[in-house]
Amino acid sequence: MNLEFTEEMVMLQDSLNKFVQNEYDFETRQKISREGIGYKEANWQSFADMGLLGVPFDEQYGGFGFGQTGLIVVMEAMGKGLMLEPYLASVVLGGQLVQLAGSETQKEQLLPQLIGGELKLAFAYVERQARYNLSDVECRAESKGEGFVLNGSKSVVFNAETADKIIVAARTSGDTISQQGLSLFIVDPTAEGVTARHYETYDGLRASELNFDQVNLDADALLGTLDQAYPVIESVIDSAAAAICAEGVGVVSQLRQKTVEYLQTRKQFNQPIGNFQVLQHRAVDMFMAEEQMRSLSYLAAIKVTEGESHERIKSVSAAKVYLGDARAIVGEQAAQLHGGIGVTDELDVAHYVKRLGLLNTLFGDRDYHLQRFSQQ
Amino acid sequence: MNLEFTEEMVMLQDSLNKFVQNEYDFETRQKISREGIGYKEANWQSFADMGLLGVPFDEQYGGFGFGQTGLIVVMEAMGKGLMLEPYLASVVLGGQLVQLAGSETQKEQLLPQLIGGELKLAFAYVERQARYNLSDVECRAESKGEGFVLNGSKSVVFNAETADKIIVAARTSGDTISQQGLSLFIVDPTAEGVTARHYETYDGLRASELNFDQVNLDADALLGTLDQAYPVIESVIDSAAAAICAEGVGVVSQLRQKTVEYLQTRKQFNQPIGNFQVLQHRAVDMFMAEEQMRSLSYLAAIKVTEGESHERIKSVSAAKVYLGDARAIVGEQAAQLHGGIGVTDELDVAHYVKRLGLLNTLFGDRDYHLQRFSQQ
Amino acid sequence: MDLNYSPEEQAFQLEVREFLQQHYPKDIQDKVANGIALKKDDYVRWQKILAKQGWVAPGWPEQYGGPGWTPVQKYIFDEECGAANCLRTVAFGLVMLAPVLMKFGTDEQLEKYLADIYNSDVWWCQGYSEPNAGSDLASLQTKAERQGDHYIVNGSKTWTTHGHYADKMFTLVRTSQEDRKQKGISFLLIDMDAPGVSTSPIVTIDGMHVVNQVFLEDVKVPVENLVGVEGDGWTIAKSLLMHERTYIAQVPRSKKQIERLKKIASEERYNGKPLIEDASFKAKISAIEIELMALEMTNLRVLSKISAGEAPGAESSLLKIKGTEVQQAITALLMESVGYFAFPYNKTTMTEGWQEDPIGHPQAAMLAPHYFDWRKSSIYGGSNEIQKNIMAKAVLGL
Amino acid sequence: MDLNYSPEEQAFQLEVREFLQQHYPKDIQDKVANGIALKKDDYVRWQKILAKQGWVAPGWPEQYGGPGWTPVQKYIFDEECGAANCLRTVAFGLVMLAPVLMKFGTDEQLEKYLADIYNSDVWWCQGYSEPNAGSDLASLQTKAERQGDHYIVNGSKTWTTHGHYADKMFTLVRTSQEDRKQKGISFLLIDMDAPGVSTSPIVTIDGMHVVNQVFLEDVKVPVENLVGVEGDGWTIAKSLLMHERTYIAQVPRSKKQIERLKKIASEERYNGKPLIEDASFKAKISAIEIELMALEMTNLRVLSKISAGEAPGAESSLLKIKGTEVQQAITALLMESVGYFAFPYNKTTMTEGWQEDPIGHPQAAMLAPHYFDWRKSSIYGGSNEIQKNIMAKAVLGL
Repeated sequence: MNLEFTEEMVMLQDSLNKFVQNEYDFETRQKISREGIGYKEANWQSFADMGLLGVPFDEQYGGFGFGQTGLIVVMEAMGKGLMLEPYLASVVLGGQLVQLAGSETQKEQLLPQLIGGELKLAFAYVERQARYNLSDVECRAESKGEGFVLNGSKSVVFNAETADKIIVAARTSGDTISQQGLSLFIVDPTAEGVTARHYETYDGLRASELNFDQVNLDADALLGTLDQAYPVIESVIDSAAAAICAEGVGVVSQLRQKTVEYLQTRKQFNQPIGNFQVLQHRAVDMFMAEEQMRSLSYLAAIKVTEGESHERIKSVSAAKVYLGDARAIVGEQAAQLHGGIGVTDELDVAHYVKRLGLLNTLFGDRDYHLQRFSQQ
Repeated sequence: MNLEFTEEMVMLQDSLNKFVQNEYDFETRQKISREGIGYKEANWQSFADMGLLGVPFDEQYGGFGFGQTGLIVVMEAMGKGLMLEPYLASVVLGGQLVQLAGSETQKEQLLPQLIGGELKLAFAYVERQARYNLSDVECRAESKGEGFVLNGSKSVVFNAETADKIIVAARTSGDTISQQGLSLFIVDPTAEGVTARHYETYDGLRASELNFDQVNLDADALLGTLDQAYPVIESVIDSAAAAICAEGVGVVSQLRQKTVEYLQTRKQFNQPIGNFQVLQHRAVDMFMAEEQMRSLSYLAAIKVTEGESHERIKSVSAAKVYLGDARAIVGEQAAQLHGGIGVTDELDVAHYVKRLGLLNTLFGDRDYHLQRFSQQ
Repeated sequence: MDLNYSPEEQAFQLEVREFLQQHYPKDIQDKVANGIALKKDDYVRWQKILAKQGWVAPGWPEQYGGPGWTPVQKYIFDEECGAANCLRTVAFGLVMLAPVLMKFGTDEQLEKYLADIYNSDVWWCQGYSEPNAGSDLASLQTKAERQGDHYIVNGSKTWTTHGHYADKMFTLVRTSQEDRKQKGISFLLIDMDAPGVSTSPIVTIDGMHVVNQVFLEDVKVPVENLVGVEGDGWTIAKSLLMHERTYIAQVPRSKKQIERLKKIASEERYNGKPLIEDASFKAKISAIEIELMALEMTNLRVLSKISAGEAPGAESSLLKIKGTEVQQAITALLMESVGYFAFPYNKTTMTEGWQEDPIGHPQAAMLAPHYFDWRKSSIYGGSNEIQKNIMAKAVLGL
Repeated sequence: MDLNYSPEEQAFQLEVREFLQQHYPKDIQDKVANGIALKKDDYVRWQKILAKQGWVAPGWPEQYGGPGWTPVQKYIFDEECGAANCLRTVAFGLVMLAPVLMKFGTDEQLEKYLADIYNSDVWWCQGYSEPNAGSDLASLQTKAERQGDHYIVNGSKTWTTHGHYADKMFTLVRTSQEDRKQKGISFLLIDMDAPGVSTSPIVTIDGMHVVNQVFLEDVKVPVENLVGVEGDGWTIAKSLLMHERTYIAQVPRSKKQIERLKKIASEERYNGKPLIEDASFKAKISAIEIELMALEMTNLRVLSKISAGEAPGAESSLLKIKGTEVQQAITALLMESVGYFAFPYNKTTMTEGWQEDPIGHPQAAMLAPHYFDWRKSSIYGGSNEIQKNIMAKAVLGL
């Protein structure tokens, strides 16, 4: 038993922390978020150069083979820097779907490009009526000749605007809400019949509504086994949920640290407000939530890597539930303890608070995961 | 609109407060609770003399006709004094069942005796498997000649040991859990086939397990309409639930007051511990819970008196939910803020905490009432 | 105990309801219902309608144009306004400054300011907080130095709501450096267009501009703009906090928001059914409803005491804390109700005239900004921590 | 990151498991599983079995008879003991006093006391708290005055667990009245049968007698019973708090209690179905399980640091707070699980040999007393408020 990071993980962590420090100060981050595509293409190339884009992938495709542990190191840094690059969409979701479900040909074709930074992916799985139910899919792909024709809509697809390929979950058989009958397709966003509406999210990330109107797909657009995509989707979403829990740890640790610093320096009634016991205990609650959150984030990473699906689901949902608690204990309290300044656009605190809010919702909120945990 | 008590209510309140002060100091209370029947017969006679036993009943039977408002005044005092007399069992439950369901003959026969202190009632409605579901009744009464024969068991019947008559909810038709087919019977506890096991509850009240084995009942043992008892039961239990919420207000106000006094006088680190901001805010939380609890207790009383069943259910369940919150915010914190002394048998605080625990469970706990509220 | 209104009160309720139906502008009602940002003109328009009816200043004594309502009538008015999604009148002139002038002002000041406040012809803002004086308001540093018949004011005020709309500002300024910091504070009225006054917008977490920083640089203020005597500013400001305590809980508004939440939750779907049928989501709504029921009843108990002639105590702190807790909890559930569709952010969705198709539920676009923005409610007006300090001392004697 | 045990650790786990299966007395196991009050003899019997095996003092250095386990082995032992419903060894002698003697005691003291502690032949209790020194332990007033080669001790100690069982008590006493109250405190060993020592039972909220008040009236204590030097008592007591920090969370015990809770909830019925199928009740269990999973993992992270040679920090406060919160939440849900059947109270149901039919669920009788009794866990060992003060200072620098 050993819960320390390996030396190579610590190195990865160090270089990421340096990157955040040098390239991702808050001013720069705000500037990036207001620009056209909402992130900096040069940063993406730096990611590729640092090998970040290959962190979870097998070495045979040019990856580092660091698996989920590597992902949590990257994602914690993403959280600390409130970074905007499409790592979650392209690497964690897109890339891992290819790695898990793809044919050898698809993997050889896509992963090296992705790792090199030349190819970006996005994953379209949310639908208007579905809320957090991954199998509530109305978007349909029907056989047509050797290929398929795709009809329907997808919502809140992160970074679809800049993706070269979009992986779409569609129903190929079965009733709505049935886990049976789902399939994955690799769709070219420039194909005829694909229309998109791009927008900014409240924490500065980018997403899109997509519509597919009689979109023709070749036979090799199918990713994985026809009708059998559900376990793959669930597994990759769990990996991504564990990854954003690590991102949450990064956010939470920043909020805790910034709040403690504020308590130490802000003076009212002729003393640092950190002298007030109520605020001290509030800060301790934040610290404890951070530590517990970190623990569950590690546990989820371990179980995503090696656990059976039952254990994976329990630990991922546990971490997600705690992330929901952290939204209140750390996020809301960070704003409260900063007073007025904590709810202004100019201070980074507000933006960490918003990111934490988004992470709570993403891949299912606290309630959803508490119920999912209960049902195991 | 007027939420002040009438003059006669204030008088009733004053005389009850005096009674608690003079006759029910904590030492006396503890002595009473350890004696044989767990309360003082002389007190019951004082209650009769003060007119307390007639508070909710119509004047034509010798009552005061104060209704639910009168009950909350009495019950708040019961809570303040941690009183042990069977007011809830005999007057609030038993007497009100008779008043609501009884024939004119039954009312004329029973209520004046009850109000005079010569007759005590108890209500047997809980069953082993039922938890808080009032219609989950397996105890059966079958027609036999002009009368009935009763078989089955009842659990946690308060003050059955000292009751002269026990009102029993039994199934006369319908499936278990069906609201249809319930009836009420007046049973003589000394009748053949009635056996009992009496015990103390953790807060010093008395209750019993009852068993009915082929107990013969006359036709006039039936209280109210055959098969149609459910609405009566629900309505009287709601009245009783509102009453114990008022009792809870009494308990909570004592706990808050005693805790604040302790914070003012207990010294640690060379100062009253009430100087510590965390404890101050905890005391404020107790105060706010007390005020909100009192508000909902009044609202429930008003709606039990004049509301439609939908409004009655909502307001009673709301008050019961808040009582559950008060268990944590006031009860558990009162113990915590008193430190070690708060969890000793010798200090009254522990006993208020226990009573609050019992009141939370009685007639359904927080969860039960939150769901019941939700379903309205 | 009786929750029913008297026949006279019922008649009054009906009168208010009918008036609102006939006279409250539909376009403003739609904005409030949909969480669209309000402009100065919306307020002015509605306040002028109310002024014409004689209802714009329920708290004013009749001699100054108040309607002479009982506490219950005021409550009914507030409730009906909430139910009709009315714009709340802006408090600075009508509710905050006017009573101060009535109590501490000179006849000349009353003459000069009151009618314009009543008719919303002059717009006021409040200059209390400073960058280094938030919870500890008394440590404010903006200086007013007497020079002949003027004060020369230097310093800066912050969190000034509607500062960019305002014609005038009532401020607390330091007129002397005594040992007790409360002592040297005075209450001064400043023209926003006086030379040396400038404002700078503060953009809040929701991306909107409502509050401002106000800079005061060698601003010349005539001594007749002093309210009360020099050094009495703290007393005046404190007296102001005693006003309108039963409306602080904002119960009618929260009831309306719960209605809205239930409507959205019945329109959103989850597992093929309306979200509101999800037991866990329902229970969360219920928990808030129960807290709000308690709060409403506590509010009514205070009102009942006032009606009976008792002076209200420190209940306003309780009403403020519980009121904001409920408000915040509702905004959180509102955001939660639309799930992923709280994500899209477009500032223009919150402003008048936005016509695009909504993404997800038609009301979704404002829910996240409102949730985040509403964090402020437990901070402003004396943070909830400060309110608890007050209660610990005033109510519990700790 | 790896949660798996090494092959050696797995072998050790198996060894412990088998030992417990063979040697842990079934009657004691039943008592622990059913929440029956434990007697001194139960502890002595089990501790002597462990002593014989060489496992009674996992924290002791090998030179004094410790087993020489790694931190992970200690953790495994603790986990297996929890899973087997083992009695926890009584800490006073083995875990608290012994390390103090090893660090601060004379050779004569080690010679005199250590073997009896190891073999549970002499029973110790702790004399720290006093009626007026609880959270503020350093304000203790029990006086020890030097007279020749004795101290004369006067005062009183309280919350003395097992005081009525104990042969000896280690105490903190005041040996001088310096200005800093921590300074004049010394660490003294007192015979419980010395003239002038008397105990008086304190009955707790559950009706049971475990703790005591101890009165000390002109008790003559030989100076050789002083541990360390005079005035060093506070330092010694503080060093003691650093021991055994990873076991403070009591994770194995809580896991066992959740198992028990689930079992009871699957046996109780509600609306004709097992209670555990009620979504709301289930969700409440889940929320505690999740907190416990986090706590276990935090515990392991601390352990992993210790194994890697790092000195542990102030985590013990976190483990104590979260540990007791989980424990208390479980007792609350256990009580809740049996509904009305938590009401019957009969002290004898909690003592050995009770044979009557249960009322309601067979385990119901102990659940309310345990819930109420467990309130103490957030009070003792430094209240959770004190723990937060410690963390605010030590970890956050506030």
